[in-house]
Amino acid sequence: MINGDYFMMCLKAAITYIPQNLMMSLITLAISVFVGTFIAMARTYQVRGFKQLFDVVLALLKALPPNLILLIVFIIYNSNFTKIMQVLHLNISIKDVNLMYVAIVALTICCLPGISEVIRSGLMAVDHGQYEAGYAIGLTKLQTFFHIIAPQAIRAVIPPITNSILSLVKATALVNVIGVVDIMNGAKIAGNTYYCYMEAYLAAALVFWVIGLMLEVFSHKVEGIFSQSVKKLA
Amino acid sequence: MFEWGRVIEYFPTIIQKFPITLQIVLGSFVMGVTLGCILAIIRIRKVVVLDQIVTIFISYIRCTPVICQMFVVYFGAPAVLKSLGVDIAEINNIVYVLLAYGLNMAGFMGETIRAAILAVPTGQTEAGRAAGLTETQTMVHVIAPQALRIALPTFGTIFISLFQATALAYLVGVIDMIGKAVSIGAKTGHVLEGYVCCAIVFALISIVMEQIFNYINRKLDFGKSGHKITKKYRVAKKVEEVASV
Amino acid sequence: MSVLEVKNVKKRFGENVILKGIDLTVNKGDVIVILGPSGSGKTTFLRCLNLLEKPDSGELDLCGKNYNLQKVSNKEKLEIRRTSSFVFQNYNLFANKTVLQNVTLGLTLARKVKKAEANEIGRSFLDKVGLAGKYDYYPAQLSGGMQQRVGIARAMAANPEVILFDEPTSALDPELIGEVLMVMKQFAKDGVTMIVVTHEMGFAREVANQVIFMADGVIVEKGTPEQIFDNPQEERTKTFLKRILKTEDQVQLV
Amino acid sequence: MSVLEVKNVKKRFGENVILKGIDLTVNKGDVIVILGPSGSGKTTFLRCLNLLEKPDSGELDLCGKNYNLQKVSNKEKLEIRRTSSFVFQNYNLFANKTVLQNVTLGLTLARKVKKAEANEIGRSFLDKVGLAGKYDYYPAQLSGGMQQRVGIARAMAANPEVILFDEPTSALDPELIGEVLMVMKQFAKDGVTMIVVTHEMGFAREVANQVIFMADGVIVEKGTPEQIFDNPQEERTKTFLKRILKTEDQVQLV
Amino acid sequence: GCSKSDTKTVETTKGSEGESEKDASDKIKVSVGIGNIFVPFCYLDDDENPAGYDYEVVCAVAEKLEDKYEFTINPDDFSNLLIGLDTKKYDMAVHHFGYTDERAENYLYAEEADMYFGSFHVGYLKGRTGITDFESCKGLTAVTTNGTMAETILLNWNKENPDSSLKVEYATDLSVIATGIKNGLYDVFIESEYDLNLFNSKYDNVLAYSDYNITPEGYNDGAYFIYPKGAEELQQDVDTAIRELREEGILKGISEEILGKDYSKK
Ligand SMILES: Nc1ncnc2c1ncn2[C@@H]1O[C@H](COP(=O)(O)OP(=O)(O)OP(=O)(O)O)[C@@H](O)[C@H]1O
Ligand SMILES: Nc1ncnc2c1ncn2[C@@H]1O[C@H](COP(=O)(O)OP(=O)(O)OP(=O)(O)O)[C@@H](O)[C@H]1O
Ligand SMILES: [Mg+2]
Ligand SMILES: [Mg+2]
Repeated sequence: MINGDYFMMCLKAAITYIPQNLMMSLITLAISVFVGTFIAMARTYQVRGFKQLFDVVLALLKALPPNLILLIVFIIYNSNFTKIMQVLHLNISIKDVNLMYVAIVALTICCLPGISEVIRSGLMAVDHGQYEAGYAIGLTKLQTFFHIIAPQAIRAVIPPITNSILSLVKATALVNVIGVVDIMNGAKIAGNTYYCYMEAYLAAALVFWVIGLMLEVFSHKVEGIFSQSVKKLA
Repeated sequence: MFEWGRVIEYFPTIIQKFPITLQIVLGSFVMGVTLGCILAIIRIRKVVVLDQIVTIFISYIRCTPVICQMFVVYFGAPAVLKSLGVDIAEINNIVYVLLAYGLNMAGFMGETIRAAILAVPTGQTEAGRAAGLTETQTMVHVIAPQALRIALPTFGTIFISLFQATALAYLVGVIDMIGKAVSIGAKTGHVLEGYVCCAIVFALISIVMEQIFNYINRKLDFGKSGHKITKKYRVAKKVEEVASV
Repeated sequence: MSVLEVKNVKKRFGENVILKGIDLTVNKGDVIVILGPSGSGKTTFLRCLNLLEKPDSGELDLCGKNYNLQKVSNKEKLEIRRTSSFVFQNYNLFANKTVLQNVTLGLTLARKVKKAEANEIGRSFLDKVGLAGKYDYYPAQLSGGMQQRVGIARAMAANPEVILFDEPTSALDPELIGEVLMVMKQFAKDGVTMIVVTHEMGFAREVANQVIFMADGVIVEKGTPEQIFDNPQEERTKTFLKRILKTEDQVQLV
Repeated sequence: MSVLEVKNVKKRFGENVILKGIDLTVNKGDVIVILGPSGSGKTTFLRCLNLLEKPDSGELDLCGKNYNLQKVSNKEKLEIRRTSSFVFQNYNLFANKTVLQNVTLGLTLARKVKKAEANEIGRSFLDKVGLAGKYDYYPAQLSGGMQQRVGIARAMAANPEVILFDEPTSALDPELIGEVLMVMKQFAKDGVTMIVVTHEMGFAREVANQVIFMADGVIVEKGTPEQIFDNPQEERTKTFLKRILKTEDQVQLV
Repeated sequence: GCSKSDTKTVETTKGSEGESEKDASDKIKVSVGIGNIFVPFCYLDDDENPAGYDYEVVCAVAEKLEDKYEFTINPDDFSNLLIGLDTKKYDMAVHHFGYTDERAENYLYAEEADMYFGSFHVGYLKGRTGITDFESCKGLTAVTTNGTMAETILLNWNKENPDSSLKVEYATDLSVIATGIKNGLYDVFIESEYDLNLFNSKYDNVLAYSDYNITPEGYNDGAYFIYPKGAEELQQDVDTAIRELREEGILKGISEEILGKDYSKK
């Protein structure tokens, strides 16, 4: 029922898109973590105004279907790019910009609420006494955050953020809506030559699975490193 | 490109599909929770062989896109059913959708439930045992209600996100709200407005659901946020590692 | 007549041998206090008696029935647990149940007592430990001392032959220790059989009829409180008591 | 010469007025013990002194500088915290730092001491509290007593004018209390100025030169240990001491 | 015509008589997988009943063959149809399929097309000049949809004319294509004349297209039903039916009604 040659063809196509997929995921992750941490801090430190604003914005974002976000971002980008470049007197054509970056913006919007939530719970998992001990020895809020809180929060954040990364890697399959090809659609485009969709799906599933397993192993390693300080002596 | 007029125009047609979306969401949620409990218990008890199978299953569910899972169910299930002598022509496609999302949910719920059960302090199990309760009695009367409370926020998030996730149902010919938006888009070329209709409905639902989950949360409070007589415990605080989804 | 008799209880965790063969005979109405340095296996021993830990070997006579601890069936486990009760250091009240439900749960589920009757029993024991009127509170709404008293009421309500206490006051504020010890003293006077792991020397001296000093998984010395506290024979007992008392010296100055 | 002087410290949480105007003068080398029932505001008072809680009003003179506690700037906060140190009930060691790093972090970051020098200071204080050789352990790998001694070393290393202790031994096993009190006694003898919230009466009697009894957010009575323990004037002081002693009676019998 | 009732089984007007003559169980069951969102060829109408040109043709065929076969219509997603053939879920797949040799290796193509795509043209933003045939598009960015005839033509051109090849971008959503063309992200959109006109009707006539027919010489521009290998009997029967329908002018009628023009002949 499954043709080995076609499977290999689809697999090869899927594999060629791994770098693109991972790059999209990584950049999205980096931006989301950066912005997400900012939002999470505003919410944990109860910065007035920001907290309420983010509460509402995040709740709204959660309700938007990902495809809608992708389309809106694409259309806004597309309709305004040339105008903005003209205003800035830059000689960049819309075609020179990789659509991948548009996809990244949209994906960031999609996964920002989740990641920010994960980071916030990580920050809250750190005992309040740790903040106080930092302040009590005369550290500033920022020093306390970077030297004491963040390193401990990272450990608590790794397992849930691994989940976020996994769903992010999978979510890149959506970006074909705006014409960016990823693992899933790379395999399907290859499968289209022979109408061998069965092989295409299987190849994509295999690639995703392997990536997922490697991510899980990696996250365990990292978690191990950050857990050293809490391991009791035997 | 975008016109509110079309949102208003499409809205009635799309809202008609709400029951289908709800059916998929509720069906797969219930199936996910039920199956998830079983998976969680298999993993916690480390049942031979089954434990390994469940681990692989959960890994597949976690790591691959739903569309791949849907595809396995859509083409795998009929083969299995056929061999069992069931007339697959009689089966409504929504069954495959429920099955696919139900299994997907089970994978994620299984992990959530497992983490929640493990997060209930072991002292609670021991107290149950020491009081002479059987394992099942301890689970039902003591552990489950407390685990439910821990898992509830995650359940809420998963439940709300499920409304979006059902988008793939149209791939097997079941038209739910998002499917309707897509098919209107195919016909008129304007898919954006259809999605906006869905977003409006989903936003309303998520607000309502939030209220409902808050209410349940309060019900399951067990006096934790009520008035306390002392706040002080000498026992060093145990860091609870709640794995997550 | 001995209510409980254990012989040769052994327990290891991986490489570490924690209990190296403990024997103990408890007669009806006995109050036995177990002392010993941290890590000596006191908790493990109590947990083995209630099968919260599975001993590697050992024999238990409980109310005339004999059990081989190495291979107790699930049914025997339930039997043993329904004949003895356990009071935990951290109370371990059922967080999702009210005070009254905590006390009655074992009755209705494990002993099939009717609900109305169980409630009556429950209320009477809560009254005894001074918690009349707190029936419908959740554990989280009570102070530590109150929680531990609920723990004791829960243990007592099961009408056990023997109650096992594992440092019942060590998680409590100094102010709250008194109320719990008082309740325990009262029950001891009423003739309840108890095995108590505790560092409360005053309690031991006043209430115990046997004090057992454990170290490194063996019983080093046992005797009446006077024998152990005033005239210990073994070097390890002396060192331990000296160390404990050095801390408490501070208080004696008052 | 007074190192620290506060006047009229007030603090409320929502409706509840916790501190109703506390005044305190501390001279160099003083050891001041604060006693009082649970909830009387002892912890809150100490936390206000270190600005872990923001007082609603009050004035603080610390080393000749005057601060209006109601509106301290961030800079003043850091200044105050760098002149005083805090030892927590639950140690609150930095879980992600080794023992040595716990002690040096405040030096290198808050006081800009060079790393090598900070390590030297850190090691010498760890040696003083009996933790030579544990420099590279993580807090989770130490017993409670050791953790608290690290907490004291951390507080001392900052070379503060005054150290605030909030029930430094109440989270410890009885066996481990002694070692921490010993360290504190040693520093007291060395002339370190301390304000200590504790229920360890022996310590208070031996080391304190002033005992303060707080209840319901006010200072009810103060005096030398002898005055307070042997001859309390106020009814509330008497009741409190009686209740505390009833618990400790048990121990005195030994 | 075809009944639009809820049952997926196609009942024809003569169906009831047919059943009385011949027991339904004697008929060969044919499970047809057909696209569900491909307007106007095979899609679900507002009441979720199958509709479109291909669907009507299948109905007409079913009616013709009702004595021998009982057709069941299963609307499904495009990529599921072929897997459905592999897994024997479907006996026949209908989705306006174009012909390529590669695909013919795996599946049995009908010999008779149910319609012809007509001519393919290069579409571009209205007002733009200088675009006529493929050659004139050298180096430009062409947007296409995966799995269409237009894609095949485009890729073939690139393969055979590497020196004057076009840059190929994929998009699944037509509104993305419309926005992209309007804002210069894409230069050209290659489609059949019919599709280009449809596109224009949806998106404010953004496109212009040259008269030049870019369909290569001798190119097979038919749309076919597809069967699993070995289903020659069914294929032959259906082909015969289609041939008859074409000769009777019924296909022309359906085409004019649904597509607005006769695409039933080459
Ligand atoms: N589940 C377990 N797995 C491995 N080792 C254990 C376990 N439970 C206890 N131990 C070890 O067994 C030894 C005895 O522990 P136990 O709790 O019985 O001592 P204890 O006398 O009650 O001490 P404490 O006074 O501190 O409560 C300790 O060294 C402990 O580390
Ligand atoms: N952050 C807070 N918010 C609201 N109320 C608080 C807060 N911190 C303390 N309180 C309340 O202030 C009162 C005094 O608390 P505090 O901890 O200062 O008492 P304490 O004398 O230290 O008691 P203990 O001996 O139990 O430590 C208590 O009633 C407590 O509930
Ligand atoms: Mg113990
Ligand atoms: Mg306090």
